[in-house]
Amino acid sequence: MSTASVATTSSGYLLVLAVMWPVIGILLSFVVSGRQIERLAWIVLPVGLVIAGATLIAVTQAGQSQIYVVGNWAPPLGIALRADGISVAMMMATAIVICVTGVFAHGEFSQPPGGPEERAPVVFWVLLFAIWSALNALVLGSDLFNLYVALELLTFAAVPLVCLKGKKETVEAALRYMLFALIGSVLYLLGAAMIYGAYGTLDIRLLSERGHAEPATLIAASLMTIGLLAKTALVPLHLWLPPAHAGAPAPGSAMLSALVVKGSFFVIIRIWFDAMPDLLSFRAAQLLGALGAAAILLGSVLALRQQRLKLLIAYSTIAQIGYLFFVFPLAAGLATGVAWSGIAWTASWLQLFSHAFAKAAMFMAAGLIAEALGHDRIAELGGIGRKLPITMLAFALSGLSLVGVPPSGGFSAKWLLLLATVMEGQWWWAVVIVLGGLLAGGYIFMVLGRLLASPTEVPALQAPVSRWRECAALSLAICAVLLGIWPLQSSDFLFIGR
Amino acid sequence: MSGLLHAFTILAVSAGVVFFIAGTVGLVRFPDVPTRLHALTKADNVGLGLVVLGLLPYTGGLLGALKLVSVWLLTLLSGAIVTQLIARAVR
Amino acid sequence: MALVFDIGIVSLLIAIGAWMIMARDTLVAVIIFVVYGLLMSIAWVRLSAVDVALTEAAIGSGITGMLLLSAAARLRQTEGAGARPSFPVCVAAGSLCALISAGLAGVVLLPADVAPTLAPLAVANLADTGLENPVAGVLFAYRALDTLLEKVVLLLALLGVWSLGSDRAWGGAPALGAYVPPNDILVFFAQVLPPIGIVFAAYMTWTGASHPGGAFQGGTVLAVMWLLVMMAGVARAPPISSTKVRWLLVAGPALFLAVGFLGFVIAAGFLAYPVDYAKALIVLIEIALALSIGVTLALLAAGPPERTLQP
Amino acid sequence: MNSATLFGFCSAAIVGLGLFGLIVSPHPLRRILAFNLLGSGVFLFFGVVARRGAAAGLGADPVPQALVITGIVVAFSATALAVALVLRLFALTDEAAPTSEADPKAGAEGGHS
Repeated sequence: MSTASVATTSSGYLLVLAVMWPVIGILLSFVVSGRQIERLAWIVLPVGLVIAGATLIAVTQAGQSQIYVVGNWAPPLGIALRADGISVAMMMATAIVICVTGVFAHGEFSQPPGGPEERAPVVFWVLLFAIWSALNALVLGSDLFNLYVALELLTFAAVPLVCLKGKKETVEAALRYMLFALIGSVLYLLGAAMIYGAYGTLDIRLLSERGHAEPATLIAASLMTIGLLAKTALVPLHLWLPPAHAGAPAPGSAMLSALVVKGSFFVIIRIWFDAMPDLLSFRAAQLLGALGAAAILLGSVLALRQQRLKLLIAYSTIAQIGYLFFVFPLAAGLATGVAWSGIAWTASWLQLFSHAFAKAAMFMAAGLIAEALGHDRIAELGGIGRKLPITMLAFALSGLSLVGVPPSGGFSAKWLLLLATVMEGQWWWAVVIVLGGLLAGGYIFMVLGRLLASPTEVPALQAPVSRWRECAALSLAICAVLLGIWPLQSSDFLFIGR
Repeated sequence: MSGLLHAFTILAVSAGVVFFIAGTVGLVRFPDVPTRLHALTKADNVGLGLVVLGLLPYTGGLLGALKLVSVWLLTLLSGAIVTQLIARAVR
Repeated sequence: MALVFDIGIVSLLIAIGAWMIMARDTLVAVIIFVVYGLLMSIAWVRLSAVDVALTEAAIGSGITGMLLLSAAARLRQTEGAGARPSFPVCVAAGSLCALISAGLAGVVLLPADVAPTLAPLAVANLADTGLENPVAGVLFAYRALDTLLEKVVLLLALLGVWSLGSDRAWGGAPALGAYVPPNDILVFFAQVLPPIGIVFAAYMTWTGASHPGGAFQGGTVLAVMWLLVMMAGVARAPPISSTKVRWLLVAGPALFLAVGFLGFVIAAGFLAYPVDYAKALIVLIEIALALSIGVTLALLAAGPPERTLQP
Repeated sequence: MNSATLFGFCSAAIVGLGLFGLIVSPHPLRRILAFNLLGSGVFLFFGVVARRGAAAGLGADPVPQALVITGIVVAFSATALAVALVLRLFALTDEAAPTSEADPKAGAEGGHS
């Protein structure tokens, strides 16, 4: 057992910091009182961003994974953290969205001066730290059980966020989310138990070196995937998502839709592309792709039929998650070195990041509109765009990225995906991608049309809207658009460490 | 001597088992939660006591015997509390 | 003979599990669950996993039972809410679940020729940790990161529970045991048992380094004792804004994290211990963790704040 | 058949039962109970894996045992959070319902909670 192949690399300590820095924030939040928690956030957020940036630079410069062997106990006995290209990209996107969300939440979740400590602000900031820590642990973890703990951390941070407003519908949505997430965790855990029983290790790198032809492994991987799909809300396990994401306060919705569902998706990728690359059969990949296609069509059609803006955006999330699953049929050749698989691989990550930015921006914009009007009924939004031009611009830019209009990250992603379908000869996905784009165009322009309309009487604003918060939403929308300058080819960066 | 001890153990443990069975029958047959609790706790406390008593000669020392007796006492105490909690919940 | 015993336990477990699912009354189902948990601890002993057996008895059946029991009592009126699905749906669900069970049983029958194990590796490295209980070695040395993150999960769950109180009650106390008359029999128990329980918890935590036991089990016993005291109204539940409570909650994880970072300086890295002081440090962490776990679990079971603070 | 395999079958049956309970139970509290049953079945599977890995003088592989201990604690926190959600949900339902008309049950419910 002395194949000491893993050792801590020079920048490995950054990975520990990335996971533990927000944890320090959580622990301190319990003992400092009310108003100081937000001040604490103004330290935690920028430093966390710097840690993510430093990790990104370290991995890029080294051109290979950065590893930290925790406690110097090498796997299989111990746990290692590992940062490859996709994990640092994910870390960076997480850091950006979290920091902007923090800026956006300022004001909405600030303690009123002088008064006693209030519930919502304390809870919100701690949950924000927890989501950050959990996501970093998820993208850096390379041990299936360590990932389980990180997944639970993410769930326990996400569920209270849903019902932070304390209304009955949101509590109901949170409970439903909780039950789905719990079943998901249990199935994942069962799969992990089987894997340990078969290989005596849960370390992803070690697993990839051992053969996997047994049926037990396939059952285990399927169980884990089903569990994770329930957390990712892929059709047909999507029922919990719309009420949960629409019910949360705007900064919460932004994090849930942009980041939290991607966390469990990331683990699915780890299982099929890293832990057991030779297990992904043509049929399994097609099945996952088909579920993704169903999600795109169903989510988009349901989004078109929504009366309320936040629900529309939530259904749009279901559709956009669907695109991510084309990575299985289109990039399945990655393990065996098929050249064009790299394009689908790049496209999928581009889709993930551009959706993260665009959806966070869109939920923030919707939150501002709802705050200004006191409601978010689409039919009565007429002309609000004239009152809130920056918010409308944020909504429009992020909408364009979701539809896939150039130049935007969404366009590049969908273009590369189409390219991959052609190269792979799997034209049926191309049909769905084009159709999904058209449907997305339908629901986005439906809303934009309302926002831009010039009715006889423009609705009065119920509450003033802070310019600062509008700019926060806009900045994320601009990030989504800027991703469009990503070169339209397979990106080497996303292949670091594989 | 050892024969006598064996006989004692067999007698005590069997008597304990009889009490356990009686308690279980009560649990199944009695109509509502309070009476069931009544049957179960009374009979099982005596039953466990008899089993412990029967096993005492085999503990091989004072410390072992003390451990066994403390198991019985702790069970009595925790059983009483759990019964209280259940009865309160039902009320 | 041993196999006969096991067959008995297994059939009882399955029968009781089925009864729990089928029982009409939720309260009855909860009581069955407590019994199920105790039987499950015996099963763990039969599987040579005494540490797990203790955890299962303390958490799985003990404190979870207390939590569910009080919840079931409070929800008695809602018993009729929602109807069971129709018979065909039940049959379909039943067949699906039977299929899954059969598949799992198939996996059980498909073991590798030589079952893989990390036991030799865990034992071989145990000397470096100074511990004698290999399970403690896994929890506090080899996989310390999991244990640390799990402590954060616990704290987060508690914050989630607190967040479900009303805005007005924030900073107040859980309503546990507010209505117990002073000469109630439960009050007597709540005065007699805790001293024994605290000694027991301390022993469990201390012995965990070399024998089955440890911070989890000891902390849970502490939690149950405190819950009992609160339920009997002997000591009121503390307000969640209490500084003392907040410090107790984070003391364990904070010490664990601090020692973890100290590892960068005095040992081979994060969460590594210097060989000479490994056992002392781990026992110190376990004691702090047992306290924090005790407070966290008890407050988790006590529920969200409901009583506002008296000015 | 050895006892590890026997407990393996037991865990398979319990997982099935737990899933069934989760699907058919009408009351959320019963679903939480079923989730606990399901969880214990999964933990038992870990126990079987541990027992089969008995070596080096140990009766069972310590690694899966430690994982189960972590799992049990996490499952308890999940139960506590879910129960709090259920209690809150019914409390809010009660608040919304009885004010509509003066029916005698409303007072009784209010007194209980």
